[in-house]
Amino acid sequence: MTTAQRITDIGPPDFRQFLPPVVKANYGKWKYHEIPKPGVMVHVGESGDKLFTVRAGSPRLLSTVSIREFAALADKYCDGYLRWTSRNNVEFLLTDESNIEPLIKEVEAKGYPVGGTGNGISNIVHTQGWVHCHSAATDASGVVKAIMDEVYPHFKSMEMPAKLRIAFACCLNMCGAVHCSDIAVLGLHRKPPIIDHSDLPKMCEVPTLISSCPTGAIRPATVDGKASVEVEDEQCMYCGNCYTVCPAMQINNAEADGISIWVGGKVSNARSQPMFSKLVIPFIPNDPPRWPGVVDAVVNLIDVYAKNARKHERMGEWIERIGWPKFFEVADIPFSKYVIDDFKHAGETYNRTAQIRQ
Amino acid sequence: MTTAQRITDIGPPDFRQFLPPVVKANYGKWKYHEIPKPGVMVHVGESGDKLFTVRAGSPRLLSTVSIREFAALADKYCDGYLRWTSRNNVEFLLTDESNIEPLIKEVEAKGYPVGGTGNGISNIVHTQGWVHCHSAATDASGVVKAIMDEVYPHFKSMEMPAKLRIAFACCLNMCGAVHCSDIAVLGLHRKPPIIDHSDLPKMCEVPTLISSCPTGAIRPATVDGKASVEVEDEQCMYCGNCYTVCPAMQINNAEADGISIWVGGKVSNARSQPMFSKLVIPFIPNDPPRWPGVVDAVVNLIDVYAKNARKHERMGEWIERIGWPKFFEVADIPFSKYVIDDFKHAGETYNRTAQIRQ
Amino acid sequence: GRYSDLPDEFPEVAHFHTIRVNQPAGWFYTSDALRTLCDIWEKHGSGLTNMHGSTGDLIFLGSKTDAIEPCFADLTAAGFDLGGSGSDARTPSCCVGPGRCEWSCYDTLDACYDITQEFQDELHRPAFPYKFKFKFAGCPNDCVASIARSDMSVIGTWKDNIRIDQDQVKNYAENGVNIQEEICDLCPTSCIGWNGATISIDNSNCVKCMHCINVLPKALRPGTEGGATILVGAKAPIIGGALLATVFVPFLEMEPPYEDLKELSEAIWDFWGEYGGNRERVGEFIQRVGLATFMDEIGLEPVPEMIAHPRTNPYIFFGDDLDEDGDE
Amino acid sequence: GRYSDLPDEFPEVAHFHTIRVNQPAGWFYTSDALRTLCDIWEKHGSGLTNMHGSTGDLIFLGSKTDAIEPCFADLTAAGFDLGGSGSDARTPSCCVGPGRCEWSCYDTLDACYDITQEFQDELHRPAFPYKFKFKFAGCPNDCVASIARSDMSVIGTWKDNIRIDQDQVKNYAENGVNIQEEICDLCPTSCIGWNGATISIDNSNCVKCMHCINVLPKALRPGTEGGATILVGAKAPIIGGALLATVFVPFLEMEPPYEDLKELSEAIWDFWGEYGGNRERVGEFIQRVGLATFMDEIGLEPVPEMIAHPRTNPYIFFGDDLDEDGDE
Repeated sequence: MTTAQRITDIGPPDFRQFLPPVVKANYGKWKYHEIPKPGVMVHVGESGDKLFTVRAGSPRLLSTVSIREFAALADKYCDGYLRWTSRNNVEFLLTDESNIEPLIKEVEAKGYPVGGTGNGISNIVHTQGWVHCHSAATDASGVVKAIMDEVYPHFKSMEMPAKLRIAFACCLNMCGAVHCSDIAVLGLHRKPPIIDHSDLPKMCEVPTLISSCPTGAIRPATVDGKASVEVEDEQCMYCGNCYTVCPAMQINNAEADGISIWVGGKVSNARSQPMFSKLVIPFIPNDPPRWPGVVDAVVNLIDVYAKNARKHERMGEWIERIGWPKFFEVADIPFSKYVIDDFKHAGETYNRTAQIRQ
Repeated sequence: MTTAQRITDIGPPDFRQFLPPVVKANYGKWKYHEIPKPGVMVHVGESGDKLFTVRAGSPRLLSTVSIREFAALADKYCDGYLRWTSRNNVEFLLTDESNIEPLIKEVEAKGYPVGGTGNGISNIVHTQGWVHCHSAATDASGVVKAIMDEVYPHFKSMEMPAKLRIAFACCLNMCGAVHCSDIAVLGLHRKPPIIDHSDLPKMCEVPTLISSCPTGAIRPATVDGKASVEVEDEQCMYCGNCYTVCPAMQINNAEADGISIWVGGKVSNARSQPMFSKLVIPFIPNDPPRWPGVVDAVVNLIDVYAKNARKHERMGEWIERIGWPKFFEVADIPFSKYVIDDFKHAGETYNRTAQIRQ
Repeated sequence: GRYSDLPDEFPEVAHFHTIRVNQPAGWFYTSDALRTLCDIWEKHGSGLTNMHGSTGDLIFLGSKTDAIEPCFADLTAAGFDLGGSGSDARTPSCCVGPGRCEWSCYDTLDACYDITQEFQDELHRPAFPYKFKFKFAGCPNDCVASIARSDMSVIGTWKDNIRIDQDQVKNYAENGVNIQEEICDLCPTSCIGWNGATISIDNSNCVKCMHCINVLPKALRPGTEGGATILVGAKAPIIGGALLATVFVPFLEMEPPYEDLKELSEAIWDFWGEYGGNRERVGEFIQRVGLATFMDEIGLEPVPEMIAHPRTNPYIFFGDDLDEDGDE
Repeated sequence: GRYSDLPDEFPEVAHFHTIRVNQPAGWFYTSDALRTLCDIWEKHGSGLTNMHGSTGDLIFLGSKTDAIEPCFADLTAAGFDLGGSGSDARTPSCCVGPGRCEWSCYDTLDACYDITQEFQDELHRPAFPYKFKFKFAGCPNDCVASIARSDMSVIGTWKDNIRIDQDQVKNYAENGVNIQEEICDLCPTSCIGWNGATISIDNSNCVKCMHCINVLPKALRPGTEGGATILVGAKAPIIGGALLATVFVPFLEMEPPYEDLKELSEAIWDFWGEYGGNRERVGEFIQRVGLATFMDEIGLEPVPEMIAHPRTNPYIFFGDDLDEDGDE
């Protein structure tokens, strides 16, 4: 795909050219940091130098107009230096402490909340959803906005027992670490794909298609004399991977598609080892534009956690301490047969001890 | 298989006819117990009645001569009442405290050690071995005797951090809970079966034989015009299950057969949940009549555990506290690739955290 | 039955059959009963035994084919019967229970005897896909290893509070037991407190692990509302890998005639008997069909106590049943 | 590339292609750089972006087919290049590291930039069975979720002792931090003691979990002998189920030019590239061939740190190699 005249393989620009002078001066020689207030951090170098950070939430989906706004603010208050975080927050990097409050005022005036630090709820990492994904079982930005509008106070404060990380993915592909989040909101299909036997031979490689199925539910078949496939419905769990490799396997279904809720995952190695999120609510129907069912479920989980967990205890650590039966009870979530694993290593998730709270 | 005149389905005798009067009187109304000395227990009823128990080790493989000896001792000291334990110990049930010492003297004079109580090492549960098993990869009674001769002092004392349970099985069938023992000694075959194609059609059902293989290594084959099977050597891990269902699949191999050592299992729900034993020494060659390699390995594990574990800590609980890397180090056992799981749920045993002692 | 590969070289052991005699519950004997058994076995067999086999039977090792029926006749005349073998209910066994142990939360001896008598047909006439073992343990110490070795594991537990004798606790403390370190710090749910004079237990978080009771037997005892946790499906490795038993019923009353336990056993046998593969233990069958499906089929409501944790994978088979809250 | 199913109804988005621009390490920008990128994207595309994509790239959302090459030309002229897509090395990403964080145990920014430059060919020319992601985290807090989201997870750690400023510890204690409850009681290996005035750490049992350091940033810091733990094979559920990364190298020096890391990556790519299936992530491949076999093939000595615990099943493939002590 390369051509003679084409410049290529130059890689990204060297990050060093984008580092503020205070960072260059104290690079690798930082001593400690503090969080004077939500959304504001100060990092102190062994030299005594101070770097102030003002963190603002962004919708991730940004137009050049918004980006230019951030750039202008960076010029005005930060000598043009800023960065983004792994959770899609914008961070303004200041050296002049007196610029912090005016910057915050101006950032928030433009509608970007300052916060997301410490033991609060940071930005929700999320996927493309209906904006730009073929296999989305639900929207992303729309649901995330509806949730954050309610969760907003926790972005602006630091009164959780520990960090609480929410992630959102619009289908099982899980672009994003939703499988290891305190609260994961995941779009699900619930119907097998509908096969377009006329397009399929043109658009898809049958062997690749067959091997794309985690459960081997797709078999070769000849339909109207054309080489196509058939799906063993009982073996299909609607992951949509076949649709990803072959557009003729339509998986989207307006009625059946919706959202599931998972809890207790973490990626940090702090205290407990990293954990996967576990399914607690198998299905909530899509309900645009404000998804009240999903919002209520997430808010309930946050409230129950905030009320019951001990200081520094992540969602999953709290649940492991009190036990899953107690969790379903205090969270007032009905226990569903669908949360009982039946995939590859299901047996490892069965309860194999007489240690039970009676 | 029943016939008209034949008495059948009467079941075992009612245990009640074998209970000593003191047991009948205090049945279900015991208050507490104490272990005044190794091998001696006193159980006190709410009535104040006392039942004394003297526990003696037995080889499990008993002739009627030995059984009559026990019966005679029971008549002389216990009004004829005695029982056996799940670990093949004999328990004499006394009410007259003054009979304890004379009984102990006489029992031990006959060669049966009194002990096996509290935080010591009780009798080794074991299988048939060369005495009476077709698929034994090693002897049972012989190895167990060799081990117990060394471990004997711990049977007679109660100075372990906690109970330490040793179990022995002469092949993967594991007749006995060796898979959940503090120390498990397990016989292993290491060569695929040698097929007797002339006997096989006479003696075995091919479909049953094929389905008996955990790894699907056995395939139908026609040999010299007769319906037989072939074994995919790379898929065979020598479990011998095929030999169990078909004597024409000879699995025993004098050179290749031997013993493996497993640690850290428990069945009790006390403190930690029940745990499987884990492989630490994949292979020690058979070395009758005294199996010095196996005895040394077991003694080393006991010594290391006794020296390092905290009070009440079972072998597996101790290892989990210090971590497996530290265990292999302090036990001075070379880490072998064979201890890394590669069966069904192997992935669940990989280390998936950055929490590491450096 | 067992035959030698070399009958001509070793005619004495050309056949060396095993006879499994169903032991009395709790392995209680009298000297007379033992002598009767010895008489029978010296008359018909080698005189060699196992006291006892792994499943619990008294094992007569080594007799000729033609000696078996007469031996059996003498055994039944003396009030003994054979244990299970082959693909059937195997001989149930149990811990000493209320016969001697203050921790027994139900009558393991009676339950074992009752179940053995109730299921004589299942015990003597192989009609299952594979063996099925009952083991009865009076408390979570599980002295018969039921959670590791039985298809149906009945483990005693209790609903109410641990009984405490504070004076005895103090006695232990004064006699060298470090209550904080040996008891409180080792409690799996940290539900025990010690103020130097008395201990306090948050029984709502007690998981009945027995540790504190084991260490302080004169001071602590299980509660009085006894029953059992029912776990199903333990087995040794062959062929699908070793399994520990899975919780089916967190708490079951264990009063004679044990109807609930019998009905549960029969429901399991019906489903497993119909769909289980040849030599497929019930534990392996559950792994194959899935716990939720198994519970559906035998009519047990799924409860959180059945699982260590909910699924981590999103491969949920909703089937045709698209209920909107996932609450079954 | 992305096309609409309904090009006639929605001509404006008949094509709506995505361009992945390789972000600067640590997502550091200047306002000038941002404006340059805006100029380019307004000229060639929709003006819509993701800041940033899940892998880390700056994503230009929505352009026509014929606009892509000119857009690419302007990007490279401005010093930017494309990120990875398809079955190749994906764009590496990293945490802020030494740029701002006192906990960074190695230079995540430099390592990320160096590896990205080193593997431009692997990044731009799909030659792998499937995608392969690098993520660089400066400490075990893993702010880039590398252990859950990358095929090659490089997590900072240290060999020596945690640095302690006892005066600052006392300060925290005096200002409301309950050292015993919030620090000692939450230490996963209970290796921290507190006597009311100073804390003591048994560093030989410290697993570098970061909790105490996280809570007392002014008092505690990681040691100075920094490096990284290398973990391999994390992925999302499709298709074999989600995986967390597995420890390959407990401690690796992380000094430029990162030769060891590059050699390990290439060894993995060689074996996986030859035997991995189409769209089989390296983590799934490891699950399929087994960790021990994989280590053999890439030439890593097996060490206990690679596993949570040894096997519990006796199905050991000794193969033809019958060494007598099992020590390889």
